[in-house]
Amino acid sequence: MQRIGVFVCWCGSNIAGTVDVKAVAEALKSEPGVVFSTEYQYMCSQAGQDLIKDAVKEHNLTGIVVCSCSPRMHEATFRKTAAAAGLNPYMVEIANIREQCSWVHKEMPLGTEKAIILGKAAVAKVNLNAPLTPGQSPVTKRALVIGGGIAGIQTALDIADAGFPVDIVEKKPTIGGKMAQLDKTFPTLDCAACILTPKMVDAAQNENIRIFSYSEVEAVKGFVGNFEVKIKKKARYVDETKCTGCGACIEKCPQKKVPNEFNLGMDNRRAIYIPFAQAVPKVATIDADYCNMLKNGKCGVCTKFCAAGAIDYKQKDEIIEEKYGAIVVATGFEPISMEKFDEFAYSQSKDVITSLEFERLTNAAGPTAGKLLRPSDGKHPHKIVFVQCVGSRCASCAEKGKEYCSKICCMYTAKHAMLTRDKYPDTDVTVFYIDVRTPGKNFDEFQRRAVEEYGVNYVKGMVGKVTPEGDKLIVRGSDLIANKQIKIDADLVVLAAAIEPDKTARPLATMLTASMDTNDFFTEAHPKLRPVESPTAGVFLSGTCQGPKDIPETVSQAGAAASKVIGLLQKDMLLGNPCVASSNQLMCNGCSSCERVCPYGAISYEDKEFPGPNRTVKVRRVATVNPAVCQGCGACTVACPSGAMDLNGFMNSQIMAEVDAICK
Amino acid sequence: MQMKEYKPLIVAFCCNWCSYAGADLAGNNRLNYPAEVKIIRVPCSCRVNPMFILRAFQRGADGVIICGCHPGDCHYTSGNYFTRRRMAALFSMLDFLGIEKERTRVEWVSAAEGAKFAATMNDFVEKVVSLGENKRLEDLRCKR
Amino acid sequence: MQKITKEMLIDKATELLNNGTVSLVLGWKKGEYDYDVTPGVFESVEELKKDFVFGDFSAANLSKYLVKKTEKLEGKILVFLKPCDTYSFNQLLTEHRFDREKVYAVGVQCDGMVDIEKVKKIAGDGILSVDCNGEDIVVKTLYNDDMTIAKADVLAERCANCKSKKHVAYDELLGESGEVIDSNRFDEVEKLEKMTADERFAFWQNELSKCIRCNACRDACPACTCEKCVFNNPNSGVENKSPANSFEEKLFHIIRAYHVAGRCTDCGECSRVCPQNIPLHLLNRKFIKDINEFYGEYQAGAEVGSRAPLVDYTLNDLEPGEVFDRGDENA
Amino acid sequence: MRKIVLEKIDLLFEAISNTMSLYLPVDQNDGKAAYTKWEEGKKWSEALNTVKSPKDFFFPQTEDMMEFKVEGKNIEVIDTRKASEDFVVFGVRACDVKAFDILDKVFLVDPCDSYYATKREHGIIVAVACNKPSETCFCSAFGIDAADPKADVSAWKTENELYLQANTEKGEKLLKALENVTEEATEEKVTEQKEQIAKIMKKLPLADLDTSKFGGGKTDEFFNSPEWEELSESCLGCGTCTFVCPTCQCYDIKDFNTGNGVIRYRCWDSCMYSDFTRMAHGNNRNSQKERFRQRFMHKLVYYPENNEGIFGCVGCGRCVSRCPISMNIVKVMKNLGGKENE
Amino acid sequence: MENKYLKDDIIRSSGVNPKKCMKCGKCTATCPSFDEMEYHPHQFVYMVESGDIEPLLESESLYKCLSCFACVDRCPRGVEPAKLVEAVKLSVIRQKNSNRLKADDVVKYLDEDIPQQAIVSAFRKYSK
Repeated sequence: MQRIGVFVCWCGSNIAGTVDVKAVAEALKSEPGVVFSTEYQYMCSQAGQDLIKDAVKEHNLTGIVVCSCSPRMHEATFRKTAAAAGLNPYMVEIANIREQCSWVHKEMPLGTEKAIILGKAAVAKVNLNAPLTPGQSPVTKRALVIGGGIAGIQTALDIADAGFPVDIVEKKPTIGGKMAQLDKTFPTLDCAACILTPKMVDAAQNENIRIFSYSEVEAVKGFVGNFEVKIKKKARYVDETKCTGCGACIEKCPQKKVPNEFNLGMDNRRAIYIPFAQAVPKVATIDADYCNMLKNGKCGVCTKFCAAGAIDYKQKDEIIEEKYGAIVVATGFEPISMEKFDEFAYSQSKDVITSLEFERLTNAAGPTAGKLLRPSDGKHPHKIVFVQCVGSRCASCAEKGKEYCSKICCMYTAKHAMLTRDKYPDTDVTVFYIDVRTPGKNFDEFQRRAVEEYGVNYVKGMVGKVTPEGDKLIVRGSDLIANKQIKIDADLVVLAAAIEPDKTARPLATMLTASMDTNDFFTEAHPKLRPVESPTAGVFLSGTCQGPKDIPETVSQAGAAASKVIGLLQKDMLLGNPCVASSNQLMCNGCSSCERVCPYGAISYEDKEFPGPNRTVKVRRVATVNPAVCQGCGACTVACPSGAMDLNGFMNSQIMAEVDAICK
Repeated sequence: MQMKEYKPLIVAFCCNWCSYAGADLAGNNRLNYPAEVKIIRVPCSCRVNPMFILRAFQRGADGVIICGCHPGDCHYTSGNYFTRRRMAALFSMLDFLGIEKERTRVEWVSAAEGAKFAATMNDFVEKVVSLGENKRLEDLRCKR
Repeated sequence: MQKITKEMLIDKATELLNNGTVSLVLGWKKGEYDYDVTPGVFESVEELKKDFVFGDFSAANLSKYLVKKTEKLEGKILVFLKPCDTYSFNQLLTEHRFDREKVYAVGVQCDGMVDIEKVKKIAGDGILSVDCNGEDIVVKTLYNDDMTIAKADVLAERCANCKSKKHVAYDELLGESGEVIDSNRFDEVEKLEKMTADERFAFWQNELSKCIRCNACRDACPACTCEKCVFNNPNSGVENKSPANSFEEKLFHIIRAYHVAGRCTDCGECSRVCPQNIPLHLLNRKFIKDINEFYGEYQAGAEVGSRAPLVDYTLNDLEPGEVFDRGDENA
Repeated sequence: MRKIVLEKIDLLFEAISNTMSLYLPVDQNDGKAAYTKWEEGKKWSEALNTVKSPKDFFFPQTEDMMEFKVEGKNIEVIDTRKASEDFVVFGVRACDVKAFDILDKVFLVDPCDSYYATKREHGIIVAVACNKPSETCFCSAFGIDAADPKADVSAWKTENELYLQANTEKGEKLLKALENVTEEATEEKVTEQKEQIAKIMKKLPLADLDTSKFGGGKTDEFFNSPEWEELSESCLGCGTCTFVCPTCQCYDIKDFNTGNGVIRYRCWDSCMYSDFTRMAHGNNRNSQKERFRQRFMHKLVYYPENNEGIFGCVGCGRCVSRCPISMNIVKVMKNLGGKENE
Repeated sequence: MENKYLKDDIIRSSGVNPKKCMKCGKCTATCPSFDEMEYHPHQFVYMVESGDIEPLLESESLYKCLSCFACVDRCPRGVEPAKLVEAVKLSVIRQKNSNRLKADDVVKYLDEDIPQQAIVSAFRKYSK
């Protein structure tokens, strides 16, 4: 039996104005378990807290009920008070008689009656409270970054700089991501490679960073501080430790007709390749789909020319198992497919290209060595039409586009238009826009320069149809301001395709038990206050995997994610929330219902021996909750048909006792 | 017993993160709602077991309302989605057994919706009052 | 369609016992009369020859027994499963209630089971023998002349509204596996839905007041395999042994139906075993119908590992308040 | 002996109900008979017997015993027993009549169960002979004559008439009060019917069920019989058999917390349930085999041992027709008592 | 107010929610009747939304719409301007009431060269 003390707060006249606090204290005195009951002007004041502490000692209290303001206000305060008096802080319950009573009811008798009932409910609950202690778990001081684009690189660098080892897993043969494919960056127009490649080198040379390129995450187990991850290092048929990146093999490779994905298929590469000159690691990779040796055992040219003896056709996929304390997701984005937008004739004409393809066409390392030439005939285009919002803000066409704004297109289109006019002043550039969105430092100034200084023709309106006619592309669009329909016979049409999360993100989210929105962007723990954390503890978000972002924003989120990781890894032990679920294994059926509703993957199963009838032993599958992962929502408790699963601090019996007290 | 004005007993389960805070906000703004509404704090609306609801009716509640975060805003990401399915199924079943459907309700109330909280409670109490005392899910033993 | 005889089952069991595939056989044992068949375990060919029976009264769903029978089993147990039993079998596997490796499942073609109560209603009391020859049933009684009844007229409710003749799990099949049937099993539920709330209340008040809380529905139900049922657990707050009043009667059945919602395969054992003939399956079917309508067609046990609708969600699910709007539309 | 033509039977029922409550088997909407309070329009069921036995009238499934009112820290004890009034249970079969004897031996011996006794005192039983026993009947095995049920009043239903014969003071009083709706009768038709019933009884499939192997003092012989394992194998552990049984008399006493106090009530318990006779140390019968054995050992061995050889079963056949898995006392008796003889 | 009533009526009968329009002009960009029309599809949407419906009622543009549904197909927000044009047209026809072709009268205007589609279209336009 508990020895409960009841403390009714006046809150000046806030409570005492509509609730007869003396009557409440008196009424609660006769509740079962209550041995002491009093009231005071300000219970949260130092004097009020001292009153509680003294009463605990004097009356040997085991539980405390404070009838006061909302627990969201002072629950923490009174828990500390209890702890200071030597009580377990979880033996405190608050009856909310201010926000939910005195402030909303005007008549004294009504308010008093309700306050007494709320007090009784709190007493009924405390009677069933048990001391709770937060669990502890150690932290593995190593972080994993999934994705080696600018987001992943920056996060890894920041974590490594703080002294923690960090691994980057990149599915492509090199890190660098989308930014490596870009030409210039807005709004400063510095070259992407010039600012990215030093960071790639930094990452490669940093002692705390390991890069697993051409690798993928296979499986994730464990929880915050203690993740166990399986990484599949795909066979690249080249010994990374031996390859010097000299490129001799590439020159000699007879298989020359492999579409070059780095240039978005606008030119070809060999079957053995290094994606681009500044690749990190600068190691060749054999494309097994095209390599004659791997396909039918006839070739072996590269082996002959490799002075380092790095070629290894027998190489196999390798599984690396490693433990991590924190995981950062930086899986980035892809432009959406333009195949389904028939009206823009993307599939019909080579001269209708996406903006990312345009980047490669203007990039000095691109297929045209930086000369802006039409993909169809290699001629210089004199009339270029840019179309914004292709597939973005597209509510009615879920099967082809995206409902959200892709955020970066306004700025890069301005950049492309400006650069074109800068390099080729003889070119007419028209941009069709619905809105121009430039909220960013120096962004609007940038876009205005494109119009005012470079003479880019911005048309408020949308393109309705693009028709290839001869070597021209007939673009029909509307000019809403002039209220005209216009027709342009363009040489090149550039589509600002919407961006979407990388296809690998969805299976990864499942492995991490991290949640995603309907667009497959990772959900943040709180949209405003915890924007770089996933709801799954220990999983952090960096870059466009969380939503469309430009480079500065990505880098700042990468830094923020890194600082969260550093904060976590700096701890030796993690203290959990003790109000977590726990399973009474004697009653558990092992049916998996609880596991299926757990948003955190906190529940696992084990086969355990239990005493059966007549001294026999019975092995049953039963659920266990990992208290370090459980966040205490209670979804499992209701999914459990036998009631084996219960939630500390909000037990079935406690809530029912509250119901009973209220309905008396 | 003398005739008294019929006062319903309403149990409201409120999730800690949204609706309980919404109720607090209603208090902060001094928005009135009937004192017959008694709130039980739960971490998430998905903590509400159908047995709690039946228990409340057994013990004499005339209406039970469950308030949680708006879909998509759950503090625990998915709790209220489960609540939505569970309660849809349960309420439909109670209706199937002929129990007045107006006695049970799920409402999404965010921490910012103090006004909605008060309005919801006023409306719910009004509906329950118009039905009168809960006779179909009562346990007479508890009324002795 | 070929007629499945008990001899075919005995031969199969004999073969599997003799070649060491299985060490036990879970089947049906003959009783005092033609109709009181008991589920039973057979250890030897002699036992099979003596007592094994299969026919129109082998109604009991054997799948639930696997939970207990496989617990300490070395080797394998042979179980005979009718199509509807295979759904329970899968659902139990989904919930990890027994080890599939320990079971050799033989699917048995099913032509529907006969409800002896229905036979008695037609032929009268004092049944001496019931013989089935395909489509017809010959009944001999103490008080009336021998009578031939069409089997279709005395099929158990669940068989008359059979949802599937398809075996969804087996290692081997005896006879044919049919198709999922577009049955009228929700008609009764719909009839109730169309009533007013007052009529529905009266209906259920009358039905559930008959409940004697013998727990047969729960104890026979293949979805109710809890190690400790909440109604037996003194700490659950709902434990009780008797239908003390109309609240208790409802509480038990609402919670039981809720606990099996999304897991119930609609095997119909609850109604079959109810000594008071309460149409308990209607509660389960209501949940199944709702789930189908709210969240898309779902058949528990159709495949192992499927996610029960109540432990699943989509972002755009129906709101609990909309449940009733839909009802009004239908009405 | 009195009689009344069946066409006018409602007059008889009306006459009884004028002074006290009358309960009799009435067909429910599912076609099954159940004891129901008679009122105009209710028809006496043609069914052989009810699903639930009439033991409810004296030993109800749930019965409040007392109440504790809690106020603050004070507890008040309230006696909830009500004064019982006379009532008639009509249409009870011979087996169920015999079952009352069995219950009496439990509840009326010292210490007498006052809750039971009061109701028993006020209940008047009108028993009716069974014209058409079912294939599940085996009352004759326990020496019960279905043709001659011995209650306060015995009755025989012939084609057109109901014959009534008082056997006790209570019965005589009842028949006396009914004199103006009944007429004097001879025993002729009744004797005829008794003979006819006796013939049928011999033809029943269970007519030759042998009880001689069982009885007091046989604990050692049967307790460790290997047959129990197989017999109990498929038992679900539900309480159907015990709850439809007219002689099962076990109950549990439970407290119900109303929020303002506690109602202490008793309710039927079943030895088939896993928490039956659970004690502080746990359960003394913790496998279904043991629980199953308990029920049949009690009916066939323990009860006769304590009650001059009277068996605790009356052969009503309810468990035979109601058991979800069709396991029942007949199968138990046949397996235990005569396997080697087969 | 007349306009308010008219607006609600048009919105209801068309089933179009003009608020969904984000004013991109893709409908107008795609309209084959653009040159014929005084008011273009995006203007229809905007004018109905702002209640400025009178000019539309009097405009010939109503009858220039081919009902080709290109605007409906292209609209990224699912606004369906053609349905709105149709609804405005309908309200004119309703207001005029008497001045419309009866189904029975159609026959006498038919000649052998008239395309099948046009007949169907005529029915669609005039038989409401």
